[in-house]
Amino acid sequence: MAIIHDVMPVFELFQPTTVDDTLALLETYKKDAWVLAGGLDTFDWLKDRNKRRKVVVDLSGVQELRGVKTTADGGIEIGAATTLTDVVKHPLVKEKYPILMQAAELVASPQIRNQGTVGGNVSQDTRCWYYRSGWSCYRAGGNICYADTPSAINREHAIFDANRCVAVNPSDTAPALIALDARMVIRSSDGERVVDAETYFIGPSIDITRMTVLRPGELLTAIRVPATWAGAEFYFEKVRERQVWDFPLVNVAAVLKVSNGTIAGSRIVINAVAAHPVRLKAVEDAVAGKRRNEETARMAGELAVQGARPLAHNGYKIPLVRNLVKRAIRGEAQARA
Amino acid sequence: MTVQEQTPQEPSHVSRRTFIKVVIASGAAVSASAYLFRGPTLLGQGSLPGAVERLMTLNVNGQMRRVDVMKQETLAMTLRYKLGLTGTKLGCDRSECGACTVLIDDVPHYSCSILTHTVRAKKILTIEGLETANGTLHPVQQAVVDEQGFQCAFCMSGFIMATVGFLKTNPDPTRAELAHGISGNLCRCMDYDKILRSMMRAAQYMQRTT
Amino acid sequence: MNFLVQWGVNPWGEDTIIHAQWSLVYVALAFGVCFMLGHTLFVKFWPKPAGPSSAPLNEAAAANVPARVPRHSLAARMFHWIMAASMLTLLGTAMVPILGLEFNWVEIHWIAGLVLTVSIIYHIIHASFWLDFWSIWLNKEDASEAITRLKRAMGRSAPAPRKAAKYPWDNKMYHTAIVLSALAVVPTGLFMMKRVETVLFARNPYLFSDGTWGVMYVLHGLAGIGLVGLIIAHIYFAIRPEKLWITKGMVFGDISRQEFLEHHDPERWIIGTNAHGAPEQQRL
Amino acid sequence: MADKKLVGQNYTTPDLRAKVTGRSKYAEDFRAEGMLFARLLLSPFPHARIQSIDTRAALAMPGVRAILTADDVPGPKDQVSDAGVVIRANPRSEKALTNEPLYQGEPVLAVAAVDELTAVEAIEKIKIRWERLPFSVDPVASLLPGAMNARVEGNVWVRPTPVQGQPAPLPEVIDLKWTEAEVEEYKAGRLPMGKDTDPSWSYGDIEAGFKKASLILDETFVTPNTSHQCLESRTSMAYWQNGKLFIHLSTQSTVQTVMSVVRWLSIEPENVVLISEYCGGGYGSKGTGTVSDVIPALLAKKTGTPVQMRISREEEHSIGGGRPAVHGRMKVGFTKEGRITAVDMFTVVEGGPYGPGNDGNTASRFASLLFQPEAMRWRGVTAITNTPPRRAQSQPGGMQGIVLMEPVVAKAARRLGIDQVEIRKINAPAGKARFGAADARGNRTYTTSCFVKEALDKGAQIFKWDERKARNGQREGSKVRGSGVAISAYNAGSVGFDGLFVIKPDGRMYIQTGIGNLGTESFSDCQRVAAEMMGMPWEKCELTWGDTSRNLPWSCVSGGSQTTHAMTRAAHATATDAIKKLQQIAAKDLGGRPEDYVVANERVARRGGGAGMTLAHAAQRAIELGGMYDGHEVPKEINAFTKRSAAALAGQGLMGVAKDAYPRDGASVSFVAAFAEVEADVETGVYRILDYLCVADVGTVIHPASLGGQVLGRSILGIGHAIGQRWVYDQQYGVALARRFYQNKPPSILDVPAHMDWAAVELPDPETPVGARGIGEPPVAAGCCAVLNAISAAVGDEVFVRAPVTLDHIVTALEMGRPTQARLTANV
Repeated sequence: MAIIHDVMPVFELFQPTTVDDTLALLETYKKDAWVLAGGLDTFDWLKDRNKRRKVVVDLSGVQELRGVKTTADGGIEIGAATTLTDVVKHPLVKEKYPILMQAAELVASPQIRNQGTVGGNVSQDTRCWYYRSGWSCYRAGGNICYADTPSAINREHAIFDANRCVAVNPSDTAPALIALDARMVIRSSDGERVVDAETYFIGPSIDITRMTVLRPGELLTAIRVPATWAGAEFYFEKVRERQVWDFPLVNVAAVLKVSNGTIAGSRIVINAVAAHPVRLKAVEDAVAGKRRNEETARMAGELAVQGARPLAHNGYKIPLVRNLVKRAIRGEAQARA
Repeated sequence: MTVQEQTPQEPSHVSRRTFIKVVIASGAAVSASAYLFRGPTLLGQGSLPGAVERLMTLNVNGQMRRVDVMKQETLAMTLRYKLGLTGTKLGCDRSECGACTVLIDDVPHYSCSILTHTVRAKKILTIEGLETANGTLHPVQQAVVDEQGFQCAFCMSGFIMATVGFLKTNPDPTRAELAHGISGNLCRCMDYDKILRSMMRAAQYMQRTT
Repeated sequence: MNFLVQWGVNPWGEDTIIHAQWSLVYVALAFGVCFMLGHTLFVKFWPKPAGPSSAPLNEAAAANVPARVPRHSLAARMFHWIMAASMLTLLGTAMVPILGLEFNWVEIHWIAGLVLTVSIIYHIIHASFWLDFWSIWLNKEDASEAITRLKRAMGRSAPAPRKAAKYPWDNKMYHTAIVLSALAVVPTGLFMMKRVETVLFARNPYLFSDGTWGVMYVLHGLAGIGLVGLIIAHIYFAIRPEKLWITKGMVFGDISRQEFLEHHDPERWIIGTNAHGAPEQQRL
Repeated sequence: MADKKLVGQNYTTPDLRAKVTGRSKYAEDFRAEGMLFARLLLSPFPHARIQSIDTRAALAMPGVRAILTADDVPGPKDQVSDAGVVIRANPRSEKALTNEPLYQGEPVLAVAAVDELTAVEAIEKIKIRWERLPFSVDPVASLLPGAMNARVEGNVWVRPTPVQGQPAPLPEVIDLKWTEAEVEEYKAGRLPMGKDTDPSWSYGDIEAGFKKASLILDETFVTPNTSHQCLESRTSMAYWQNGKLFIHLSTQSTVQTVMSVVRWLSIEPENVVLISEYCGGGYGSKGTGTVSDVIPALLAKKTGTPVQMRISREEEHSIGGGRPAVHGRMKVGFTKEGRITAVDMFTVVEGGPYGPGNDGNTASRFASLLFQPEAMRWRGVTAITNTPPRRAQSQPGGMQGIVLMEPVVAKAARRLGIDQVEIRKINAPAGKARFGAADARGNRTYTTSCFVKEALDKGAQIFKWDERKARNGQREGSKVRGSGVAISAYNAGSVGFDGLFVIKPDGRMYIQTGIGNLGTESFSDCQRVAAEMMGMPWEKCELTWGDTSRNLPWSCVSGGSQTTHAMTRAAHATATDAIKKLQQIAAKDLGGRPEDYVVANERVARRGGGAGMTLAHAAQRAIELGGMYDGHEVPKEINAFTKRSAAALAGQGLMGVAKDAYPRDGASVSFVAAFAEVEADVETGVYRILDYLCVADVGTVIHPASLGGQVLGRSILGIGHAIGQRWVYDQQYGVALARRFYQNKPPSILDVPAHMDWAAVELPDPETPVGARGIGEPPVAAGCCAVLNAISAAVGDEVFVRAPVTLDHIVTALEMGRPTQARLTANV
């Protein structure tokens, strides 16, 4: 079959208006159904004709999936289909979780943020260019990782937790949400389950073909951010090559509680270094109770890169992670785009 | 082409003419309509909630346009190939150049990356809808003319629409804010300096008119 | 051929074999289960062949047989159980994810594979120099024996089969099947380690062409799937009451005189005593 | 032209209103009744041969109308240049479709169907049996012993020496491999200066030059392959009517593109109506259209129906081609005062599968011009790779040559403790500066004029160079700043084209132009010269462009920055012709000698006041007089194309029609000096360009706004090469990996300098009547090098050995204390 990467294939389109109808459709079509939120990831796959589905279920009409509201515990719940722009602009997010605002604002481009959803941003597929080229790699059901060969160009790929596949998670909001200890609300026709943001993301060792715990028939409906880290000190930095559109080469999200110059507690997460955002538990433990100073920052940076295994072209991610984590602990305001 | 032909025409005249073109253009499709109507035949789909009808009405530039839209059709394709609104350009078709930017309920979107069926109940504004009926340019258009902004101008419609949308949210931007606000548009002539000059002037013009 | 292999495409869009048809795992499982059931029923309901169940015993030869006959040395048993453990690990790590339960299987799989490989090498050396190498291999006698047994099983008249030498006929058959599978699975598996990240060497999936790798993956996969059936059968026999003596022999290393005389022909598996008074084996 | 009302002033170009309202029609905006849609099947292989094609399933689909394969495409015809020289068609040149694709993404067939979806699904049903062939996507790797070649015949082009008076011999392909000693050199990270196959050159005694030098730098550097990535892909639409081909396409040039279409289709120019009023970017890649433009034309003929072929972004990435990467080694000797005594330059150009291009030679010529070494030698190889075809890209060759040279000069200045502006002034060309090879008689080409020192001085003053350079390397937190300067040059004008206009009895001036409208506005700017000379207000001038059925004159190729120079000369000659005719008409009617009359303020009138007539009246008189006055007689020397157009317009008024025959002593070259300041973050390697200034030595300024757009626009094109634009190829399969913008990274609006400015030296070129030269090319290298030099000023010399320089290189180089970029490898 000749290859052509243009023109979306034919599909049947459903535009339900309630979550229940959506779930019924997903239950009916199971693996044949593709959930369409903002579509920025979806259209790439479909237009390239690299992935096809018989049925597309468009969430744009499901109002209950949109919006930000306060929860009983003083946190917020963000509907999964809330656009990134709406997240950025929401006063509650700005007031309580500016780290999330910052992360969302650094995603792609204004138009993409106007359409892309927070649920889509955390659930998006990896951008490994071999996989995205439609090559049958491990992630696509094949038996090879084209990104980890002697001649592979793997500058954007993983330094942690690679397992056959060396792709990375490209989300900017994911590390911020994990840092905030968010919960992901997942529904299916069987009911609801709530998972920690940290465990929402999975690596190739658990399932090489998926990035999240979402199974066919399941829908991420909301993200709950608890009050725990509201108003905490935070640090977010995204390193990318172009200041628009680019996915992170590395990003870091950290929330810290500091009292009298001592770090009382923290959650530090980096992304684009593994197939899932990486929470730096060891760093968090090591800095707990330490003075917030250059020495602690340096120690944190060194600790952050332990166990990193660089590929041929991504060794730079090691100093980058080290320095970003260092900065996260220092917490200095950095000039941003 | 002569200069005379560049003078503004009545928008209604334009749309009538483009409408005729549409009929002609879709003439090719009619012969293959049986083929186009194919698709996965899902039994009982009509009874499922949310099943989509192909025939729809679109609100484009203040006009209600009846159009037959395939399920997988993007707004850019509908505008360009069904409604004859070719001012909206396709630069990459992958939401990474901005040439296809249109306003949907006043918000800039990449029309290449949104299904026409998802904007059914919304107001779409394209570059063709900016000029008033009497031929007065929109302040953003006028600012581009006055600054001789852009070179090849293939990105221009997208930039203008992005600016119109951005200025609605921030009518008095700094140059850096403006650049950030219209950063979802790519210019390969790299005429970014003149574009930013034009659009800063546009912000001034907008303030004057309001 | 599509029932055997799964096709993918290479980056040029050419059809390339990527691995064995994993649905065959279900076939292998089904086969294993059917075999167990079938055999159980066969044993239970199939009429026993008429005539003596085996050729008469040579009493003179039997006289030499001690009370307990060593059947498997400690080294051989260690090999067997290590091999069994690694094999089960390999099959588990390979097949369970295919059946739908995902976990981090690759590292366990290749480490178990290495253990298996080392144990096999050890086994080959051990068997070549310390054991009666040929005792496990099928020979001409086994062929005629097989026909005899088959005739009897079909209810036709045939002379009573001779009792086994050290290894009964079906034991030998099984060993041969395992050897063939190992020949397919071990070298391919070793090469496949070049495809995944190990601590041993840099990954190079381009060591062979797409096509060669495809063949290798299929051999590995089919042999692996075959092993599923073989292992099921093996375990089944190991726990069957009439074979338990062999299993015990593999656990404890020896069998009783009675068990020996019941199943083995002392003329074919000669048990002597060496200078130190320990039992000694000799092949005829 | 003392009193300039139009020239040098900003104005609203005649295409702008259509552009801002969306009415401007680019090739893909045209529709025709019953139009079919064509799509391409591209080769998945970097090199293969088609053994058989099975199209049965595709053709059986309802809605599929035709399939075009390489067998349906005629071979290109020989070409005859304006000067009558036969240029033989190279059988190894690019064709619209091929049975032996030489790069992944090369079109092998096209399907026309009632809609795109059908065409695409039909393509997926086509089965092709391929024979894989050896390939190479790295020019340097292909020179290693035992490496595969990109073509069956070999891996390197050679150009046989031409014989006087005969058509140039066709280039050949040979197999070239490095010797063991050269491989050792390569392994040490230096480009071996081994056997050269390009027509190399030298002048002066380079050995003596190096002996004299107190500092010799020997640097190997790699410039990137980069796609043009015109935002408008090369879509085209065509139909046939009454034996004529009507073709809508995206091209930089108008009339010159007709000649390309004619060559590719083997038809007569009279039978082509080419419409291209707007071109969505070319940057050299759409100079005279592209060969794929003929596919819809051939399909339209086959089906008897109009056919549009929309080119997707991914297709554009492959068929649109790109700038060749150049692997270069520069051995440069400096005196302790900074004067360059000798340059020994070796280039390996990655030429793609078709060619050979001329980038290596051009690179060396501009390196020699800009820095005026006392002695220089250039040798080179043009390697063949299975990567997209190389097309001219703004400042082709010159850009790469300067990018090889500039960082060496910057490094030398630092080593010698000389100011960066000063070292460039010490070596800068001036006046009739000589450059490049010597001809058979030992003479070397020289420029018409150059004012590089003036540009440097002006720039240093505006940029406050002395203040800024004091901040070099100063660290504030994790941030460090650096400022760089660079100079650049390129060809900026050709000669010998025609102009044509008619002043009609309605008092308006109808100007015809065959220049393409690619966004530089030269199609209109150049005509301001004629309007000004005719004393016509711009509001009364009407411009016809972009449609060859509308009687256009023979114009230059709109590329290589030649237009402003060439076509202001043609406009000047044409206005001069019209003035002469007006003077004669006035003298005939009003008495006196023709030279007593002057043309001004829409009148021809006696010098110093007195009798005269309006141009409207004169136009009426011209019609009555006929002959040469109204275009019934035209000068012999004008091009056949112009003759046909003049004949069609004859009798409508007073016609100005002439060929530019003005003398010119030297080659027209434009220069720029560029300055940049960057701020780098040493912890992340991220750097921002804070400020940028480019000063142009471009002669007379015709249209400041469009000049400024060109200067800064092309500067950023160059900056893109410095900061991240790239090609990436998978070496195992030879296919492109960076096919999307987010992967190949053209600069966004937030990546460009936060503040940008430009200026012009404004010294007219003495060798052209209007004094104007083109500017599109030189800012490219200047932008690239000013940024590269600013980076090394900020973070040191030991950071990069190739462009682009990205944050990963900076952060690891600072960590390791040495450059960590892959050396001498293409497309990584």
